[in-house]
Amino acid sequence: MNRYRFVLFRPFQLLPVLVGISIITFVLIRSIPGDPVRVLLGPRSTPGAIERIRDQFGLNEPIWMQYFYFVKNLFQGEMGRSILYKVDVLKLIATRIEPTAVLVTGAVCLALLIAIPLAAIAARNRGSAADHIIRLVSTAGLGFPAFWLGIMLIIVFSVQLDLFPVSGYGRTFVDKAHHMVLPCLTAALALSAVLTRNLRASLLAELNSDQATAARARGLPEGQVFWRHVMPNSLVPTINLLAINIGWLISGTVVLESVFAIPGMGQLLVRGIFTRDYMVVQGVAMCFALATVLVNFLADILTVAADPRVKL
Amino acid sequence: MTLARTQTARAGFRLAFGGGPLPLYLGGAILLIWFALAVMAPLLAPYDPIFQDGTARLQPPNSVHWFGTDNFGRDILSRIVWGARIDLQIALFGVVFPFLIGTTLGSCAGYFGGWIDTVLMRIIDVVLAFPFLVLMMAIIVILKPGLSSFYVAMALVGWVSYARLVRAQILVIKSSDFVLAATSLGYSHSRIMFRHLLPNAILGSVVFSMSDAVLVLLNGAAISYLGLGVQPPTAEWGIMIAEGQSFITSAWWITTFPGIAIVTLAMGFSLLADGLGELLGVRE
Amino acid sequence: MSEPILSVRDLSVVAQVEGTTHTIVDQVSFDLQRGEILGLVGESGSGKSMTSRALIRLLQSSRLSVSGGSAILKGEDIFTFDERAMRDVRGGSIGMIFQNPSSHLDPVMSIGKQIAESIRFHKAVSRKEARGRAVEILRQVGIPDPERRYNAYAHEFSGGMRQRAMIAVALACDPDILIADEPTTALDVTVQAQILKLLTDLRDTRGVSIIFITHDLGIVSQICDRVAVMYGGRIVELGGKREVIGSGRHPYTAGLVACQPAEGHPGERVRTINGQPPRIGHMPAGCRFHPRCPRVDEWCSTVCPDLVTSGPGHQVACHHPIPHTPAEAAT
Amino acid sequence: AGVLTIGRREDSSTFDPIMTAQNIDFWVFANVYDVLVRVDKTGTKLEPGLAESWTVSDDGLTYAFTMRDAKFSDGSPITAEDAAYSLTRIRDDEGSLWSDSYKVISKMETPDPKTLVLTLSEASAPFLSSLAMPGASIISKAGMESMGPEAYAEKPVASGAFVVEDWLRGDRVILAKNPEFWEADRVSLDGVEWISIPDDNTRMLKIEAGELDAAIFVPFSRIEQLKQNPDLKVELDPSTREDHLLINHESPELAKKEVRQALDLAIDKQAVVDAVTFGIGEVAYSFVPKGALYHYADNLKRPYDPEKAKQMLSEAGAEGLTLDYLVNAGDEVDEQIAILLQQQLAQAGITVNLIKMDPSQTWDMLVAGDYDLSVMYWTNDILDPDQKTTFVLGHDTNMNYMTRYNNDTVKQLVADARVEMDPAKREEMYVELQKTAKDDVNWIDLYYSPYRNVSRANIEGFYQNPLGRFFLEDTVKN
Amino acid sequence: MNVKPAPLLEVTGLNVHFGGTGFIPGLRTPPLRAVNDVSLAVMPGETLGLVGESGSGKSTLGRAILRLGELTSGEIVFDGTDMARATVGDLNRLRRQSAMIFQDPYGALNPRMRVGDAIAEVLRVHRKVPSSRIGSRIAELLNLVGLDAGYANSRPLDLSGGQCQRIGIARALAVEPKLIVADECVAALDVSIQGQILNLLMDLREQIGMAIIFIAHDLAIVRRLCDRVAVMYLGRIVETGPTEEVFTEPRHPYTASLLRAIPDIDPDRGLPENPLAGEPPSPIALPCGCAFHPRCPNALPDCSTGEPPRLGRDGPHRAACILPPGEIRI
Ligand SMILES: Nc1ncnc2c1ncn2[C@@H]1O[C@H](COP(=O)(O)OP(=O)(O)OP(=O)(O)O)[C@@H](O)[C@H]1O
Ligand SMILES: Nc1ncnc2c1ncn2[C@@H]1O[C@H](COP(=O)(O)OP(=O)(O)OP(=O)(O)O)[C@@H](O)[C@H]1O
Ligand SMILES: [Mg+2]
Ligand SMILES: [Mg+2]
Ligand code: NI
Repeated sequence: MNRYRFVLFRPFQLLPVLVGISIITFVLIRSIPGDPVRVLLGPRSTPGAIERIRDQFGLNEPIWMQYFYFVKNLFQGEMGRSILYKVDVLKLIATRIEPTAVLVTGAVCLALLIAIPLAAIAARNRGSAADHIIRLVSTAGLGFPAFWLGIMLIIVFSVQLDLFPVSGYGRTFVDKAHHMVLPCLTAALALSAVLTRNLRASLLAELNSDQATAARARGLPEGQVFWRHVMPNSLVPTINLLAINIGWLISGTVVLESVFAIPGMGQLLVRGIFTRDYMVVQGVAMCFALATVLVNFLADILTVAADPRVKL
Repeated sequence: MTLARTQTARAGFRLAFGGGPLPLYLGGAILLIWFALAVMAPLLAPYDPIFQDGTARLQPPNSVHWFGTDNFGRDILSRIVWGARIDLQIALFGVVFPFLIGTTLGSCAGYFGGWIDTVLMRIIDVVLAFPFLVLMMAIIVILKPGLSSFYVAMALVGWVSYARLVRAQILVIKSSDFVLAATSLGYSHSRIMFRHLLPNAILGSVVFSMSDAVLVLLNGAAISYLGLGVQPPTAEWGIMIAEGQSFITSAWWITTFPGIAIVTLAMGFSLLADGLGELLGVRE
Repeated sequence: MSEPILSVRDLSVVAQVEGTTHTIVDQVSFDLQRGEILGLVGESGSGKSMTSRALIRLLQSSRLSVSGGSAILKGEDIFTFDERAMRDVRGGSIGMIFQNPSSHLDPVMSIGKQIAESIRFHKAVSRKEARGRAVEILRQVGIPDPERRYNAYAHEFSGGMRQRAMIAVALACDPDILIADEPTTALDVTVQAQILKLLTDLRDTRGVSIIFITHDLGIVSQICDRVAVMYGGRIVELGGKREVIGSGRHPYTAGLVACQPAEGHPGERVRTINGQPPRIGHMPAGCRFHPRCPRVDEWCSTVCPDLVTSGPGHQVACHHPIPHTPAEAAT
Repeated sequence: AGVLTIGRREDSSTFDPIMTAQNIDFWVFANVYDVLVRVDKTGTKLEPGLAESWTVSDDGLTYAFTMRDAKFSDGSPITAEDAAYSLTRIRDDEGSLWSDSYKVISKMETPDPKTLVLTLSEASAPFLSSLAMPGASIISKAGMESMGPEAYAEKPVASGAFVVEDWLRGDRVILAKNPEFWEADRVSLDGVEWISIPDDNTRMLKIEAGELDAAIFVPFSRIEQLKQNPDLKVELDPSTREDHLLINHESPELAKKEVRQALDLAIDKQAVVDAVTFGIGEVAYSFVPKGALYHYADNLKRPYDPEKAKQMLSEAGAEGLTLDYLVNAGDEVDEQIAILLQQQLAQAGITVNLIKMDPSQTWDMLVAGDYDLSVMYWTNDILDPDQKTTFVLGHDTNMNYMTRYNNDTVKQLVADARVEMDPAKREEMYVELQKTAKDDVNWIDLYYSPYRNVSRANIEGFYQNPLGRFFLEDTVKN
Repeated sequence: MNVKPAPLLEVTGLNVHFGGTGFIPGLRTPPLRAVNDVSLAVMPGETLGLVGESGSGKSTLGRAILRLGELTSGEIVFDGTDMARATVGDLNRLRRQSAMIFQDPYGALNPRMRVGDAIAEVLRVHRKVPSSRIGSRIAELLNLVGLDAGYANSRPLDLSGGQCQRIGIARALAVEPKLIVADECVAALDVSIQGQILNLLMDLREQIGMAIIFIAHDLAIVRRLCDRVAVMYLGRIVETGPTEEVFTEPRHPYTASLLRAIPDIDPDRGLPENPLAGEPPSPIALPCGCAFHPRCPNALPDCSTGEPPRLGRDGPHRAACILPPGEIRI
């Protein structure tokens, strides 16, 4: 069990990261020119009203005091009030977190479902037409802007074929799953391109590895060699690649949620940035950071579980 | 045996050079074509890329406007050819600055270790944990939307990948015999770092930078989609797609051609990355 | 003499490098008797591993291929087998022990499972039975506490134990032939002695035949019955160990014996063979050894000598073999 | 019968009427709350809402309202006290965004549950109009006091045709018919869902796929194509939206009236209408939008004449003029206008630097006077032109809508018009104001554009009045 | 009696520990004692063989002596200065007077540098010769190791292992060292090349008179080359003495087992009857008492308790074993 010892220490290492993130967001969002209150009041704003509302949200305090209040609130389980929505940010996040989580997990699962067989075919038939096609398609798949791809998928699968709803999130479990297929697919396509390329490379290296040769020399059929000895050894780097890309994937939701009208955190964040809703940006960014960190943590655990050699 | 293995590696190296990986040539050719188009844009583009022809708005591809025109009557083909200049520049600068910053910091951290390494790794953790598109948006908004802000944001956000990559490489190479030999011969830190470590550690980053160029291009497009990209009326593919968004169902050509342009350029870069990786025996 | 269990004739392996074809293993022929240990010696790159890999038809790269020859195993030529039949040969009839056990064992599958896996593939036995046999084999190769070690991973073993595990995996299906490709080169002498003892014990108790690849003449003289000396992809001398090592007739064999550091006194210069071993693509014409040979003449550089019998069970491929006795030399 | 699903760009942010200034919220308020006085369907007249009738004293200082027999969605009666409470809140609450507009109320009395008497500190012609503003929606005093503002803003006690059944934040607002609504028999729909779909393409694709009954904010570019679709009805309802080019009068060259007039001449508004609105809009010539109260139809329409513009510029010594044009990043229409104007002004010899800025930041720069030109738009919240005129010409605290236009006669006239109670005289004053503004080129009017909505063919009466109110109580889903 | 010359290198009580991190006491990993209380001395011009099984700490010791790795404690007096507590200047002096030859001939050369450049770099950094003479000095050095001057232009990957090893030696000689640490420098080479390198080292030792610490696990080579030999087991030196004495009369059971296990080229001698049993214990959890006792054929009950026996103090031939000399047979 000693190998899982890092599980105990890791949370301590996360703390500085979270503190760093909170400080960066805090300073960053406040250094963006533009005033949330002015945005809130729109063209009809008057200096008096602006002052009054700023006071109400404590925006006239010095920045370090604001940070102090933020931290203090955090200990009381609050994240501060959204200027636009006038509720506690934590509450907003609570209603928005599920779609984003579903989108990201769905995309990852779908990407794996696409990438593993493709990489397997490509690697096992290295140099064949199938290999070249898969490599080319995955190379091209990397190059599509997500927002464009999303619309194209909607046109084909929703409008023309009427297989999936155009947008939205749905309410029952099945309904949600139905709604999330296209967005997950859009995110998964780009991700699977990365994964396929990478997994193919690992598989190729592993197929030529000594241990695979040894397995063949024991008379195991190629299929067994591949799925029992080559694949498990190649998946570890893929898990880590996935973990590294999770931040990228989460950023991607910003665009996808807007294309597919998914009521998730990405939309919340973008509106937060454009309306300078400090607390919302702060909260969502922290949340994203926490998710990234947790996913990496999970990847570490998986790596340790998958590869008995790894010690962390 | 080590010896035999080195020999085989050596043979592989030569094999790759002699036979030549196909992706390398293919990718190189695509990039070269785009580069040539960009350089010769004034000669090749049939129209002024920003000239608005009120009489020729939203024309589908035809013999006069091969790729059609947009809602201002601007010739899409000309805009794509001119856009190649900007997009190649985006791919270049969007990679060069992160590359320089990342390799410098990463190699320092890897070589010196200790607190420098610890601090840098924590910073990397923070930057990585941050949804980077958001970080970029914030930085761009602070600096005011535009290309140069995009480069700055890209540099501030993108260096971490290079730093991680180089650091990992340096850590491996640092413990190799020839570095130990260099130390035993009393070479200075800077000599070991620049003459012995970096030339060997940097390959992986060079290959990565090619595939990174693809991400940079797409980032540029996403940033344009969110409205923070280059200044209009500059012809740039990302902004062309973004502007053509509203016509995606009525005038497909406005977005499709720049879309294809991005995809081909991206493919060129990834193929080149593949080929280089194969050639130099580097895995991503 | 009884029927050999494996009879290799004119085995050649070629490699495609940069569009040209290089012969890496050139017309290698030898017999392996039941219960015999045949040593295959020669320096790095002389084609020892390639020969052994060709016998289980597992060449490392698609650029390599067997270009001719036959290998008769129990009356059938394995080069005519299809993939299915070949699988039964691998592991079933021929077990392979590799030089570097840490890279040849699956790092993420427990040792015991790897053994049980091949048992289950070659013999129709239940999971439980396979496990029982695996534990038994682990015990045989001298792994202490085999039940517990069944679930251990390769990295949890010491180098010597890893090599034993490797041997155990090769033994899983009771093969008739073991090919051991430099199984002790990575180990230290004390552990090496243990492994060599284990292999000779296996030969004695199970009657397996072993092809033992090494470049250590000391090992050869300790455990082998017969020796084949390879140089530049060809067998240059083949015979009983006493004849080959004690009175090798090929100049290369003689040189090899002479340059063992143990042969001579402290402080004395070591005898050496001049020049460098040939490299692939730069194979000299004629006898491959002629650029380094003290007995060379023009003939050597044009005509490649064949392996000819020069004594009972002793063959040598040289135009000017070293004479057996001073008397012979005089003539 | 049935539930009407409507796609829009953003989700509501709150149901507390005083906490928001956004149309997106207001348009739903009008479904959920009733007001004392309503604006009619044509957007030109006031009509009774929760106030059955009212009288105004001769000096214009005292308003007496008689409340209708109506109930909140919780079944409690709507009393004068609730009305007074609502108005007090919008005037006095700390978080109210609208207090300035209601400061004019000096006293509120409720002699009996049916009577509300308001006393103003000075006469105000637009006052009655301002009571029709969604911010002044009537909320339940008891409800607000028992639930607290936060919970009320989530699920209010409704006084209008619908009640908030559920609100999936970021996704949709689900309204159900309010059986207690005093005009409940007028309402045919069982409910309404306002669904947020930020991407224009997606929203249109969704209605084309039949997943929505209606969608608002149809992009100009799609109208022609949607009209072809027999399953859809595209509605272009007149609005009070006017797009204009702000001019910073404090920037040295632009301080000269002739230069500003030259700019106006150099801009081909019809080309803008054609390219940006696909001919759907209409060239604007007065800051009072067409169809709105006191709009002056004969106002000066400066022709497009780049040559004359050039000449005027050189006469004014402003040749080779270079101007900074602030563009709102992410706003497609803004960017399109900017690109067009850049080319047009270039023909009059004016160099325009486009500076793309994030909208919140543009706002700051406009306030700081850090610009020469910038496009903005305005839609009226109330029927009366006073609100907009004050903001644009009345030397309010916002520097005449950031233009820094400075004309004391105009300022005086705006103030006078506000207290003038005679409609005929007021009209004259407003015509005068429109003429002067045009002559001074306080800004450059670009175009008027309609509300652009689309509904499925089976939807009837999906209509928006010029102030933006949807009459969902009259909408029918077949 | 003539005065005993001062040793070139004197190591006293050297320890190198790896790991042992973790700030929560219960979960701390114990350190790996790669080199454990080692003392040795090397005279100028002397060749000391360092043998022992894999993982016994030979390389670690060799590196620590040249200050190429971290060391935990101990003294390394080189030419009168304690290098364990050296200043930057002292270290520079150490670097100028010592060199290392590595096991992997390819790994020790920067694959991106031409052979000539690699040697020139040393000459330039240490300002050994004026820059005009660098070319001729490179040729000299290459000749010294038996290579043609033309090799200066080739890259490491184009050379054979033996040639690369020669380049490595030439580069080491460029600093004109008083002490060379050769870490298994022939283990990776072909048998027929091995001899060439050994001869080269013997030639150079005679011509230049440098001291060599020769690390190997091939005892036959050590016997051929070295004046004295030190045997390591699990981080400790268990026996040291003049080579011939140690080989003919080992005083430590481990040395005896090692000698027994050397495969003999004599075809008439078969395998040793009973090779050393068992596996070496993990260097992290060393057994109590003598680290060798679990595998020792002569172990006494006392061996498994108390402090490990220390190297004897008297005479050139010393062993860390409680058995009296002569008890141990090969
Ligand atoms: N994939 C390959 N392609 C081309 N040539 C190869 C390949 N692998 C090995 N060779 C060449 O084949 C020759 C024989 O190699 P082999 O591995 O059989 O030698 P060996 O005698 O086993 O050497 P060692 O003692 O180093 O194991 C060598 O010259 C080597 O360079
Ligand atoms: N950097 C390191 N970190 C942790 N442990 C190390 C490190 N370097 C060496 N060790 C450990 O120290 C011990 C001694 O290693 P060393 O390399 O000195 O042995 P060696 O005698 O040279 O072995 P070989 O004959 O295999 O070269 C080994 O157990 C090794 O695992
Ligand atoms: Mg081999
Ligand atoms: Mg070592
Ligand atoms: Ni070897």
